[in-house]
Amino acid sequence: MTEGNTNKNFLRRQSALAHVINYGQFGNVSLNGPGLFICERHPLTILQLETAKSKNPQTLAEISNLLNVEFPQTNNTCHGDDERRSLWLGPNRWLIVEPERDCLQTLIKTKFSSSDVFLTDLSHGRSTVRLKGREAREVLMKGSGVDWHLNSFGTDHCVHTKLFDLAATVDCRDIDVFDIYIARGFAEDFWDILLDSAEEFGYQVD
Amino acid sequence: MLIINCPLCGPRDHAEFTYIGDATKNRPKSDDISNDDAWYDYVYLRDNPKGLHEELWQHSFGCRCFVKVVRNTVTHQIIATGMPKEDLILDEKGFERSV
Amino acid sequence: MKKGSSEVFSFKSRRQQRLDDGGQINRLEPINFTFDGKKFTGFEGDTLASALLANGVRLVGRSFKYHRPRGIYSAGIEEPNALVALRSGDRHEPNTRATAVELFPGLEAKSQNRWPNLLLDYLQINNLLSPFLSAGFYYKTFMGLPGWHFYEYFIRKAAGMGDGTKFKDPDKYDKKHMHCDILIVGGGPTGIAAAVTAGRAGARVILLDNHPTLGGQLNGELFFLDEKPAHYWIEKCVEELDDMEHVTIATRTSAFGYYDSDVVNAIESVSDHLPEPPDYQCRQRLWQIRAKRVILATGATERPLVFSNNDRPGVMLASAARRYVNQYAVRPGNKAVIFTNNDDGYKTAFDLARVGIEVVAVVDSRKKIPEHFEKELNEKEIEVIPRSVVVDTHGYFGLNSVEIGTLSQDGKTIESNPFIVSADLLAVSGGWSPNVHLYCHSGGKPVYNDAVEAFVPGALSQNGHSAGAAKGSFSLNDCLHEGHDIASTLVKALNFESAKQIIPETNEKNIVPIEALWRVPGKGKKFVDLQDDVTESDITLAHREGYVSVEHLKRYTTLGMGTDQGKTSNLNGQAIMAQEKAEPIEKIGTTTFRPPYTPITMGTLAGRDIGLSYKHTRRSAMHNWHKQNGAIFVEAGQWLRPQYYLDELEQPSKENMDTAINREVQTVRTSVGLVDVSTLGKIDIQGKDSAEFLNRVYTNGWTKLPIGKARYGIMLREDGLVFDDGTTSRLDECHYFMTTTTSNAAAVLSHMEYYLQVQWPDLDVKVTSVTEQWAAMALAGPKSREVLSKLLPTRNVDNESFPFMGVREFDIEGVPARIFRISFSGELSYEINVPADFGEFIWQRVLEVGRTYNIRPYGTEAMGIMRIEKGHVAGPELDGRMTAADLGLQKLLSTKKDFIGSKMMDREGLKDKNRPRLVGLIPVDKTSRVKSGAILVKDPTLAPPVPKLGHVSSSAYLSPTLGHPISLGFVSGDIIETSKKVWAVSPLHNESHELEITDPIFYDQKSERLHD
Amino acid sequence: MAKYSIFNIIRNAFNGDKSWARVWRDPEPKKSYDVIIIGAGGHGLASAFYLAKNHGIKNIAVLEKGYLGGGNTGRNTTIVRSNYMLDENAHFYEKSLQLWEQLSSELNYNVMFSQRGVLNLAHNDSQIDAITRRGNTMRLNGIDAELLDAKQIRKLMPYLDFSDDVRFPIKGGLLQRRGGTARHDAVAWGLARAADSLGVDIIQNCEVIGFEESGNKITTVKTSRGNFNCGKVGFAVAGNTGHLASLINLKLPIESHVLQAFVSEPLKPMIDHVVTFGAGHFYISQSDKGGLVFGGDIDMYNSYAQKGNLPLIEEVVTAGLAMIPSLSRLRITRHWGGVMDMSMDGSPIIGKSPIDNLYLNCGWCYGGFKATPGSGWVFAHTIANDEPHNLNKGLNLERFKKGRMVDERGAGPFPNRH
Ligand SMILES: Cc1cc2nc3c(=O)[nH]c(=O)nc-3n(C[C@H](O)[C@H](O)[C@H](O)COP(=O)(O)OP(=O)(O)OC[C@H]3O[C@@H](n4cnc5c(N)ncnc54)[C@H](O)[C@@H]3O)c2cc1C
Ligand SMILES: NC(=O)c1ccc[n+]([C@@H]2O[C@H](COP(=O)([O-])OP(=O)(O)OC[C@H]3O[C@@H](n4cnc5c(N)ncnc54)[C@H](O)[C@@H]3O)[C@@H](O)[C@H]2O)c1
Ligand SMILES: Cc1cc2nc3c(=O)[nH]c(=O)nc-3n(C[C@H](O)[C@H](O)[C@H](O)COP(=O)(O)O)c2cc1C
Ligand SMILES: [Zn+2]
Repeated sequence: MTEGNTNKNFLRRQSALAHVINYGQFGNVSLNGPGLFICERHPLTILQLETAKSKNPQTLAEISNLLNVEFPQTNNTCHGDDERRSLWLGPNRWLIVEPERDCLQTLIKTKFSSSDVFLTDLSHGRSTVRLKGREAREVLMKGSGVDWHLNSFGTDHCVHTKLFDLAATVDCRDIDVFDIYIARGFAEDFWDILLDSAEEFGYQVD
Repeated sequence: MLIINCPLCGPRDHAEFTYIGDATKNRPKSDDISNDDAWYDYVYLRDNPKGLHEELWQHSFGCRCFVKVVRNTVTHQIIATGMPKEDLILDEKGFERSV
Repeated sequence: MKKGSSEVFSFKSRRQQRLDDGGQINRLEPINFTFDGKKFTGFEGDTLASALLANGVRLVGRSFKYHRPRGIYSAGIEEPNALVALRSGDRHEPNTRATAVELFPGLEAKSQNRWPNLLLDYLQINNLLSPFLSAGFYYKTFMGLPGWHFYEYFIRKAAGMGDGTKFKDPDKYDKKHMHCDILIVGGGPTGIAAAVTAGRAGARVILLDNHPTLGGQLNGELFFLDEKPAHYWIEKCVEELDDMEHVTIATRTSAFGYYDSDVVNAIESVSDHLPEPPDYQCRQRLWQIRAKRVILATGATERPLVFSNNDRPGVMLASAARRYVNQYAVRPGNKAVIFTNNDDGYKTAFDLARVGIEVVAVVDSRKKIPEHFEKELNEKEIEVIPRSVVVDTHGYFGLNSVEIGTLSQDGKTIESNPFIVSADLLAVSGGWSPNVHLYCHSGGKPVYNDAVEAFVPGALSQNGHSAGAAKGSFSLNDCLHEGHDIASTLVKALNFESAKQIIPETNEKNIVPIEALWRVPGKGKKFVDLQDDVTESDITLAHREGYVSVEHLKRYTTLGMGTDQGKTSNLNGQAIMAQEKAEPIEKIGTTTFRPPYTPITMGTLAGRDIGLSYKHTRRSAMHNWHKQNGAIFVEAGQWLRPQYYLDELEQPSKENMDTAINREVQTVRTSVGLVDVSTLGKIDIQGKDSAEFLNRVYTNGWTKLPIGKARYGIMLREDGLVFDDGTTSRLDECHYFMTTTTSNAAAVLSHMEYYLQVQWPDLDVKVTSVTEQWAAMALAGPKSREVLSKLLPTRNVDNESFPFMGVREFDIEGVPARIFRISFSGELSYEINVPADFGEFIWQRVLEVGRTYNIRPYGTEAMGIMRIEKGHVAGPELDGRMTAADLGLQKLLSTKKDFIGSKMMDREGLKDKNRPRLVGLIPVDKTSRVKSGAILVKDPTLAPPVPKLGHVSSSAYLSPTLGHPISLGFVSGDIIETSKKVWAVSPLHNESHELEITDPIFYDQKSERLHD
Repeated sequence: MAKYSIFNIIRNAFNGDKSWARVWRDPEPKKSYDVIIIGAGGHGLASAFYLAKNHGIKNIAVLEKGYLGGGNTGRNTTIVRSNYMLDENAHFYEKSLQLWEQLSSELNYNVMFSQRGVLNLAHNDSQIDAITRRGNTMRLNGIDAELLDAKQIRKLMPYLDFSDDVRFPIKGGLLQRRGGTARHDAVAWGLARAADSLGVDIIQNCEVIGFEESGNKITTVKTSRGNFNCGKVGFAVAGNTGHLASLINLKLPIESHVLQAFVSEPLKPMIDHVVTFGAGHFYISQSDKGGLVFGGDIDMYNSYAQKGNLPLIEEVVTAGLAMIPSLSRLRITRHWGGVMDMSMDGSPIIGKSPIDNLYLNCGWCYGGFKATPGSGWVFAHTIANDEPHNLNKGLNLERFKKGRMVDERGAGPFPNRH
C-alpha cells in the first residue's frame, strides 16, 4: 500500500520490504475469506518529538495547534487518523506519523526553538505493517505477552513491546486494525514470521 | 515469568526488561575527593539480600525507562515498582495474599 | 507352577478383549495400527493402550534396568511401564506413553529397550545378575584402570530407554500468550463445576484438560448425577460454557508448570491425535497463561502396592482396570483379583463383574470390610478376603496366578501359608495421591494428611487454589462443591457478581478410610518404582548405608527419576524409608516437585525460532544490492555484512577470497572504494546539556568541539577499562550525532540512558537510536574527493571547505545526506549517511559516478586489513580487559575533568607498567602468516608451562599495501622496553614465527593521506 | 569402613547386601572445633577432606543446612574441564583436573569421572581467533587442547547442524579431550565418606544463623542445632555466600543468581561428548542413565529461589535446537535451578577475608563443580597455613580493589554478564 506521494523523492524511497512482498492470498484461506489482511504502509513520515524538561508548557499545545493533532497525555494511547497520528512513546515523548508529504520536521523547526522541542526523524528507520482482520489479535497473541483483549487494548491504544522477539510499537487503529512499527533492519525477518504465524488463518497481502 | 508492573506501560513480561541490579547503590559524588573505598563499594560490592531486594530494570522493549522494583529474592514475588528516584511505600499487604 | 510357557507366544494366542457394547468408543470408526510391525485394529476413542489391550496384547515393553517384561499399568499420563516408540522416520517419538496416545489411523508403535525383540531380549541377563546390580553398585567398583570411561561405554549402552533420531523435525510449533481472570487446570467434576460458576459470573475463564474431552475421572466411572449418567451433566455444562464468549475450553492441553507471577504454561496438542498435522497447522502450541487467579483441579493419582513380583504384565492400577472397562469397553483380563487397602478396589470389582469378568477375590489388607459394599458383593458373588495381601505373582510374559496370604497383626509377616489362585489380571490400589505438582511449582509446600495417607496442598502459594481430588477431597460430592465454592470466592475477590449453581446429587457411597499398607512382607523383587526398577530392597539398602534423607534416597536409588517422575511410586518409596527410620512420613517429607508435570517436547519451547530463524537477521538498506553483486556475507552481531565481493565469474574458494580481498584493498589504497558501514551504532543526542554529558561519558574533552566537526573518543566503564570507541559530531549548538561500534550499539545507548535517567536526571539531554534511520557508506581512497565532487557538482568539497573531521549536510540528487570526513581505512574518506530508504539508490549512484575511477565495493575483510595497517583498534583489541594506555590511547584521558571510569582507572593493577600494550608485529621473514590467537613468547622451544608475553590480536596475512604480513598484538611493557623481537607460537597449529615488534601504525604514520 | 571393590560386591550379592555399612556417620556435634567449614557441598567436603588428609587437622566440622550435596553440587550439569585462558584460572583448574583424574581411587568411591572430551564450537572467524588464543594459551600452560575444523567435528558429532539452513554454521571448535563429566552426587558422597572416615564430623540439617565475634575474629558459630566454638571458619556455601556474609556485616563482590538445568527422557547413547554452542549459551552432555543434561544462561536477576522461569528455558532450548535440530521431538522430563555465586569478574574468590579467622571460598559462577577437588586442596592449604596456596594467590578478594581482575570474558563488573 503506498501512501501520499507528493514528495519528489517518492519514487526513490525504497521500502525494506520492497524485495520480499508477494501480493495475493496465502495459507489456509477459508470460505469466509482470509482471516487477515496484511500490507505495508509506505512511505510514511515518522517523527519523534520530545520536549525538554525545562519546556514551556505552552509549547506542546502550540505544536498541537500547528499540526492539528493532539498529543496524548495518557500512557499507551494515540490520537488522530491515517492522515496524521500521534502516539505516546514515553514520558515527554511522542511519535507523529503521517503519509509522507512536505517536510514535517522543517515545519515544526521553523516555528520552535530547538532547545524546547527535539525532533528525530525516524521515517526511514521503521518499517510499518498494517494487520487487519478477524484473526489479527490471534496473530498478535502469538508474538507478545501483552493482553490483546479488546477490553484492555482497544482503538487508539498503543503499546511498545517485544513482538516476535523484536522491539515493536503496535497501534490499535480500529477494533481489528493494527499498525506495527519495527526497526527497518529486521523488517524482512518480521515479515516472514508474521506471515508464517498467519498461515493457519489464511491471509491476503495487499 | 516475572510480571513487572512498569509504572508507565503497565504489567509486562520481564523478558521486555533488562536487569540492571542493585538500586541502592549511589554513585559517589565527583566532588568527594576521590575516596577509593567509596568507589570500590559502588562498583563492586553488593548487599545481595535473601529477601526483599531493591533493584533496577530497564524497560528496554517498552518505554525505555529505568524502573525500580522491590522483589523478594526467595519467592520472586514483586512487592512494588516505581521510578528510580521514587521512595516506594512497601505496603505490608503486598506480602499477604488476598484470596 | 508352570512358568508362562504358553504365554511366550502370546501374540499368537491373542484373544479379542473388546466388549460388545458400552464405553465411549466409536465402533463405526475402526482404526488400523501396528505394534512392533504387527497389524491391529482399534476404534476411534481408543488410546494406544486400550487398543492393545483390546487386541489381547499384554506385553508391551522391557524394564529399564533388569529388562523385565512389562505391560500396561495405568490408563493415564502417570504410566510408568508402557513406553513405546511412536511413529517412525523423522517423526519418531521415543518414550511415548501408550496410555496417553489417542489412536489414529496408521499409527505405528514399537516396543523399546529390548534387543533383538520384545520376547528375546538378551539383556534379560540383567535380571539374573540383579543381586550384583543393587542400588549404587557402580559407585563401589570400576575405579581402577583402564578408567571409568572404559566401563561407561558398556553401561551407557545398556541404559537409556528409547532411541533419539538424527532427523530434523518436519512439524511446526507455535506459541500463544493468554490472559484470564481465572485459570482452571483440570476438567474433571471439580474443574467443570468451578468453570460454570466463574463463567456465569462473567469472569474471563480458561479451562484446561489434557484429555480430548472434559470429565476427568468421571469418564472412567459409572456415577449418576441427578439420577442420570454423569456424562449428561458434563455435556450440559460444556454446552453452557461453549456458549460463553469469555470462557475458553482447551482440551488436549496440558499445564506443565506453574511459574512466578501466576504464569502457568501449557502445551496444546494440536495435531498429535492425527497421523500428521494438517496443512498450515502446527503439531503443538505453547501457551503462556497469565492468570489473576488459578484453580488447581488436577485430580489425584492412584498408587500401586508393593509386593513381590508386582510388575508383571497383567498387574494394573484398580482405577485403570475400571477405566478400560467403562470408558474403552475393553476387558483388561478375564480372571481378576483385586488387591486394595481402600475402597477403590471395590468399585473396580463391581465394574469388572458387571461386564462379566470373573472376579476371583477382593484382597483387602484392612481388617474390616466396608459394610455398605456387602449387598453388592453378595449380589455379584464376589469374595472378599480381609486382612490379607497378595504375597507374590507368577507368569513370565504375563500374569497367570497370584499368591494370597493373611497379614499378621503387626503387618510385618504373613501368618498362614499363602494360597495360589489363577488370575490374569491383578488390579491394585494403594490409595490416592493428590496431584500437588502445580501447587508445588508455584512455591507451595505440601503437608501430610493422615486421613487420606498422602501429601496434600498446604498454605496458599501465589494465587493458586487447589480444589477437589487435588486437595485430597476424594468424594465426588465434595469435588463438585469445592469447585463451585472456590470459584465463587475468587470471582467475588475479582469484583464479579458471584453466580449460583445447583450442584447435582450424586449416587456415590460413603468412603471408609484407607489403612496405609506401604509394603507387603515377603521375598522376591518388590518394585516401588516400576520405571526405574527401584525395589524395596534398594530402599532398605539405602537406609542401611545412610542415604536416608528422601533426597539422598532418590538420588542413590533413582526413585522417581524416570519420565513419570515417580507419579505412582514416590510416596511408597518415601513411606518405606520412613518405616525403616521409624519416623512419621511428614517428618521425612517429600522430594521436590519440579516442572514439567509431564514431559514436554523441546520443539514446542523453540516454537518458530529454528533453523535460519533461530536469531533474527538484520539487514542494511543495501543488502539486496550486495546479494546481487557477489557479496559473501559474514555475521556481525545480528547483522549480515559483506565480507568481500566475488567478481562475476569467480566461484567461492580460498584463493578467490584472497584475490578479492587483495583487489579491494588495492583499489582503496590506489583509487577509491565504497563500503557499507550502516551497522555502526548511531545515536542522536540533543538538549542543552549535551556537551556536558559527552564530557562525562567520553574520556577526552568535548566542550570545545565546533559545530560541523567530528571527534574521536573512547568511553570507559565505571571500572576504568575501555568500553567502546567511536566518533561524535556536532551538528548544531545542542545537537550531536554519535557512532559506536557495531557490537556495542545497544549497550552504549543503554549505558547513556542509565546515566541520564538514574544518575544525572538534572541533565537535559535526549538520546535516541537512529542506527536504522541512516544508511551509511564510506567512500574511501585517494580519488574519493573526486567522486564526491562529481556527486555534488554544485558544491565545493575541497580540503578547505570540507576539511578532515568536517561534517556537512548536502543534498545528493535530492537526497539529504550527512557526510563525515572521517576515516577508518587511513585514506581520504567520506562517510555518507542518507535516510535508509535512499540507501540503495545513493550506493548505486556513487558506484556509477565512481566508475571512471574503477571504484569497487569492499567488504569487512579489506576494511579489517586497512585498519590493521593503520593500527586502529577494533573488536579483538577492545576485549573489555584493556586500559586506554594498553591501547596506546592514554592521550585521550583528560586530566581536567571527571568522566565515567576516571576514579577507578588508576588502580595499581591497571597502572602496572608490565601490562601488555598494543604493538605492531611483522614476521622477520616477511612472509609467514601469523595467526590471530598466536601467543607471544621469548623462546619457542621452551617446555610448558611457558611464560607468556602477550598475544596476536589481529592479523593480516598479507598487507597488500606493504607487501608482507602484519599483525597487531599486545606485548608486556617490560619486553617492549628491552627487546625488539618475540616469537609467536601456535601450538594448536604446530607453528612458530619470529616477529619484529614495531609501532602499531604501519602505514602513513603521520596520517598525511587523511589530511589533504 | 568396608572397602568398595568388585569382590565385596560379589560377596554382598550373596547375602542380600546385608554387610554394607553406613557411608558416613550422623555424629552428635561437639562443643568446639578447630575448623568449621560451612556448607557440605563438594567444596566444603573436599576442603575438610584435604584439611584432614594433607594437613593433619582432625577436629573439623562441616555444617550443612540441608542434606549434604544438596546445593549446586547436586544440581549442576557436571562439566569438568580446565580450558581457561587467564593464568590465575588455568593453573588452578588444571590442578583440579589432575585431582579429578585420581579422585575415584583416592576416595575409594567411583565418582564416574568420564573423560569424554569437551568441545566448544566456534561459528565465525572472530570466535575461531578467540578459541585459538585460548587453546594456544592452554597448550603453553601444559594443558591439552586441540583445534578441530568443521569436517573433523562432523565426524565426531554428526548430530550437530551441518545443513544449509543453519543460522550460525559451525566453523571449528576447541576440544579438550581430558575434560568430561562426573557423577555429581557421587562426588559429594565419596568425599563425605572419605572425610568422615578421617574423623570429620559432617552435621546435616544444621543451618548457620549467625556468628559471635570478638576482636576481628569469629569465636562462635550459631546454628539451628546450637552454638559451636571455632578456631577457624571457612565459607563454602556457594550461592548463599552473600546471605551468610550479611550475618557478619560483610559485603562481597558477589550476587546470587539462579541457573537452571534440564534433563531429557532417557535415551540410548546419542551424545558422546560434552558440547557447547558458540552462538548462544547452551551446553549438553548425556548422563550415564541416558538423559540429555543441558543448561544455558542464568535467569539474569538476583535470586535465592532454586527455580527459574520459562523465558530463559525457551531461550536455552531454542539454542539447543539450533545446535542439534533432532532434539525437537525429544522431551524434557525435569528442570530445576541452583543458586549461583556470581562474582564481579566471573572468577572465583578463594582466600582470606577481612576477618582474621574467616576464609572465603565463593564466586564460582557457572563453573565451580569442576573446581571441587582443586578448591578443596587450595582452600585447605589456605586455612591450614593462613596463607594462600600458589594456585589461589591471584584469586583473592583484594584483586578488585587493586584492579587485578581475572575477567575471562571481559564483561566488566556486571555479575550477570559473566
Ligand atoms: C544449574 C547449574 C549448572 C552448573 N553447571 C556446572 C558445570 O557444568 N560445571 C561446573 O564446573 N560447575 C557448574 N555449576 C557450578 C557448580 O555447581 C558450583 O559452583 C559448585 O557445585 C559449588 O560447589 P560448592 O560446594 O561450593 O557449593 P554447594 O554445592 O552449593 O554447597 C554449598 C552448601 O552450603 C549449604 N549452606 C548454605 N548456606 C548455609 C548455612 N547458612 N548453613 C549451613 N549450610 C549452608 C548449602 O545447603 C549447600 O549444600 C553449575 C551450577 C548450577 C546451579
Ligand atoms: N478414592 C477414590 O475413590 C477417589 C480418589 C480420587 C478421586 N476420586 C474421584 O475422582 C474425581 C475427582 O475429581 P476432580 O475433578 O478433582 O479430578 P479429576 O481427576 O476427575 O480431573 C482432573 C482432570 O485434570 C486433568 N489434569 C490434571 N493435571 C493436569 C494438567 N497439569 N494439565 C491439564 N490437565 C490436567 C486430568 O487429566 C483430569 O482429566 C471425583 O469423581 C472423585 O470422586 C475418587
Ligand atoms: C547431571 C544430572 C542428571 C540428572 N538426571 C535426572 C534424571 O535422569 N531424572 C530426574 O528426574 N532428575 C534428574 N536430575 C535432576 C534431579 O532430579 C534434581 O532435580 C536436581 O538434582 C535438583 O534437585 P531438586 O530438584 O530436588 O531441587 C539430574 C540432575 C543432574 C545434576
Ligand atoms: Zn515501560
